Amino acid sequence: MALTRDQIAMRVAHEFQDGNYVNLGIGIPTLAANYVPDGIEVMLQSENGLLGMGRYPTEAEVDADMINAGKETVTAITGGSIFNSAESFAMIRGGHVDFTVLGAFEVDVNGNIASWMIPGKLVKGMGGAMDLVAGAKNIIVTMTHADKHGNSKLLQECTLPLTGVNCITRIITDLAVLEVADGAFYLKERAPGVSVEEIQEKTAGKLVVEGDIPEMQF
Amino acid sequence: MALTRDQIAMRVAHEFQDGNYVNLGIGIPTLAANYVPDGIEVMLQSENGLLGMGRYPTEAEVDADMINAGKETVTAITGGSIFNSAESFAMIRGGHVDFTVLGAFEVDVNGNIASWMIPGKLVKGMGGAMDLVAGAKNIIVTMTHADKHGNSKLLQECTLPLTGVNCITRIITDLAVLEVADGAFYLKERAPGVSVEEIQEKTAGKLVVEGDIPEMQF
Amino acid sequence: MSGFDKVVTSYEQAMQGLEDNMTVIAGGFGLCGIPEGLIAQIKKQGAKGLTIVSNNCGVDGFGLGILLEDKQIKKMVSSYVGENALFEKQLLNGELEVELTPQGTLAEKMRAGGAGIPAFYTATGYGTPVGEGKEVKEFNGRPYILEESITGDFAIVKAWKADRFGNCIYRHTAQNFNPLAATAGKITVVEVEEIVEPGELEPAHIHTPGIYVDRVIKGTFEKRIERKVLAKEER
Amino acid sequence: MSGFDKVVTSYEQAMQGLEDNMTVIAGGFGLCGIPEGLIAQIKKQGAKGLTIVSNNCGVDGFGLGILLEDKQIKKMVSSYVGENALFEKQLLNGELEVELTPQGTLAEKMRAGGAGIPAFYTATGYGTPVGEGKEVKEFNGRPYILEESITGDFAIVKAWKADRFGNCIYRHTAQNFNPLAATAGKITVVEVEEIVEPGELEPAHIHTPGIYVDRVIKGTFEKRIERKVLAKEER
Repeated sequence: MALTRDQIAMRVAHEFQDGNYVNLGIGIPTLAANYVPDGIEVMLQSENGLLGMGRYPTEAEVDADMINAGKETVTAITGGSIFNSAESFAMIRGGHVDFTVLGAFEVDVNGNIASWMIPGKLVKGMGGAMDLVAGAKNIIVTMTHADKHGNSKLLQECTLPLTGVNCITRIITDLAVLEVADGAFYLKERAPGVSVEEIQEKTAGKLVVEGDIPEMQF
Repeated sequence: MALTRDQIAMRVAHEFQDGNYVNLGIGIPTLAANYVPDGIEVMLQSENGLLGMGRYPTEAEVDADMINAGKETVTAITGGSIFNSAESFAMIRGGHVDFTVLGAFEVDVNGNIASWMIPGKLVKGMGGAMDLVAGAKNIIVTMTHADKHGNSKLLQECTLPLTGVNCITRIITDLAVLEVADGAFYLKERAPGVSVEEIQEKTAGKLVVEGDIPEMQF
Repeated sequence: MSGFDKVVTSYEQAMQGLEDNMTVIAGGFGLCGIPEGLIAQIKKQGAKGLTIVSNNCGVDGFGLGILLEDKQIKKMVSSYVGENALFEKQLLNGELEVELTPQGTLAEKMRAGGAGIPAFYTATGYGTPVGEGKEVKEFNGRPYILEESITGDFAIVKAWKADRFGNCIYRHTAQNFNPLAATAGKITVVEVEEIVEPGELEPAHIHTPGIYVDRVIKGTFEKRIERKVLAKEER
Repeated sequence: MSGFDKVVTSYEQAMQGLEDNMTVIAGGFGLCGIPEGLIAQIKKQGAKGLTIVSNNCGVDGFGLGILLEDKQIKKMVSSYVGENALFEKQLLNGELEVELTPQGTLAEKMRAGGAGIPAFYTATGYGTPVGEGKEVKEFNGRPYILEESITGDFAIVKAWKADRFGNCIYRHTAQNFNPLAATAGKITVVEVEEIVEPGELEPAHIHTPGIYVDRVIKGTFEKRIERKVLAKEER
């Protein structure tokens, strides 16, 4: 069965290694912070200028001067640091952030990603997404495998304006975990109960299936 | 009579306007800080990372972590600030420092300056001089008009490797105050008792003398 | 030091010299750390045809959003402008131009502008619409695009505390773009919560040294919160 | 957070992985704010053929100068190297190469290296020997040269206080190049006067956030003064 949003987040969180600095996009990526495995600690970077992002505040802790990149009220962990936006993106652009997790409209077999603009719809802007995909060492895209009309989001070539080229190496969807390499999607794991055939059917870009594909472990 | 080092410094200090941020090179330029006229206040920038450089310390105040760009022990004024070297040169390169005063081996009629390298002698480096001449809004060169062999340092074209091109607009020597414009030195003031003829004789580059040239006022 | 006293006492003085068609760089991220009073003064003065460089354009009726009401903004340079119905309307009408710029590139453009760096290479935006028409150069086998820096006729900045020399510190994440904007204005105006005596700010903790600052004014702030989210147990 | 505990207890651990022919970026200006113990450890380990990026090369017998004694340095990238007789000798012998780089360009190259900016334009050095062979481009009618950024296999940094997450602050003008060097090392090692608990350093006052730092070691420092100059009345 297709994963729920929380299950996708849970699977994403299994990618983290102890000591990783992680930037989580809005939506499913943010949920991943709730599922960091025991014994693993990550530090969250928020691109508006906060390293060591903590939980949401209590009513008493709410402070208009303390927000995250999603403009939500937030707290800092003990030992966090705060800095200006140029410093924040120096961390991102310079490859100091280990992991970025973000959503996408489309990804293709060359690791291109489209996530910010749908022609004909009002363009609101890319925010920090282009910097993040150009800068982080490891980028994980989380999204549903197909859109609500059943159209695959894993394409041979992106059709929407790009956010970045040649930068996506790992995708976690509601159906599968895939790696992007050598101009193809490599199927690595299936969601529990989801068949390779279903994944094949919903993957428009070249899919490589090598050997037995295990079910995801949580 | 030719000015002493302190008299040159005194004349330099008359260039300052109230509220100027000033960077003073080693030697005569540094002395200028002692002669800031009454009613005028300037703030000294030291390019290692200090804005609001103060006097030298007392024995009790000496601190190895508190030095100026000449690597001398120093203090900060109340209201000074300390920052890293990239920030310091952002101030300089970005044109936020109003005045730079520095020495030179040679200056020419096109505003080129040579101040860091004499071929055949060991090259120690340019330090921050190239950044300073490329960045400050106003640059004053202070030097003796001629070298110890009597050779003019104000040339038609610099012979030594340059520190910067097209950047010097004002020169204060032991004999004169000159402006550099339109491919010539314009004589503006004479040191007390020094004749226009003597200045002409010791200026190898094109010298323009318009009208009566007043003596410097201190 | 009279020549270094940057404090002004009226918003008229603070924004004196602002004219039609000027470029104004504004600090702030969303509604966090925005110079509320300086923005209100721009509205009051009524300068038109402005180019505003700011990560966002406020919301309807607050922050930079109020400058849309009298169509004072000709062009926005921003990374994200999605919280504003009036903005959307003027954009669709062709009354407003927007130059979308990646957030990190925008921050770096301001910093570079203040630091006398006219342009820099970045991988951000290569191969995307942002990179179109820009010079491309490879370093270590990777392509980068050339981005030019930004400076403004004015920079409007919100700080927490400043002294009369213009030394500023920022509070929490209200820092964001503010110190970068502060370096990049021909005239930099800082609106602060508190004016302190010189020496009260520890020299090595000063975020914006006074050399970048031309005017300081004490403001009062509403500090509207865009998205109040509480810890689970309090929801 | 075990994964974020950067503290090591021996200099061997601190400089583990340093090999011949590596590039080491060092903080410090003159003898102010130099990682004395890390430099001593490099001498002890004996790695040769090093490229050292540092504003200066210490003095005879102290600071980076001690790495000249066993000819460990192949190349210096510096703005000023004038305080060192052994340096002069090795330079004239052709045993040592020096790449003189303007001080502000050097600082910016380190910052750019750490920030993922491969190159930037600057007016500094245009028309001088520093500009020879470099790309020139005009912006607003003024010529600028293209300078490439610097990164190192190691960065060695001297801070005042750090916590175990690697968050650092610097004391007075011992800050200088240190925070820039800290961003530009593949492995960044910080030698500090004091290790404090996380939370003791105010988040907005941290000069180097821990994300840049791989190892922290508590050192003891001689802090030699290069030019002690006293106020007139005390001379």
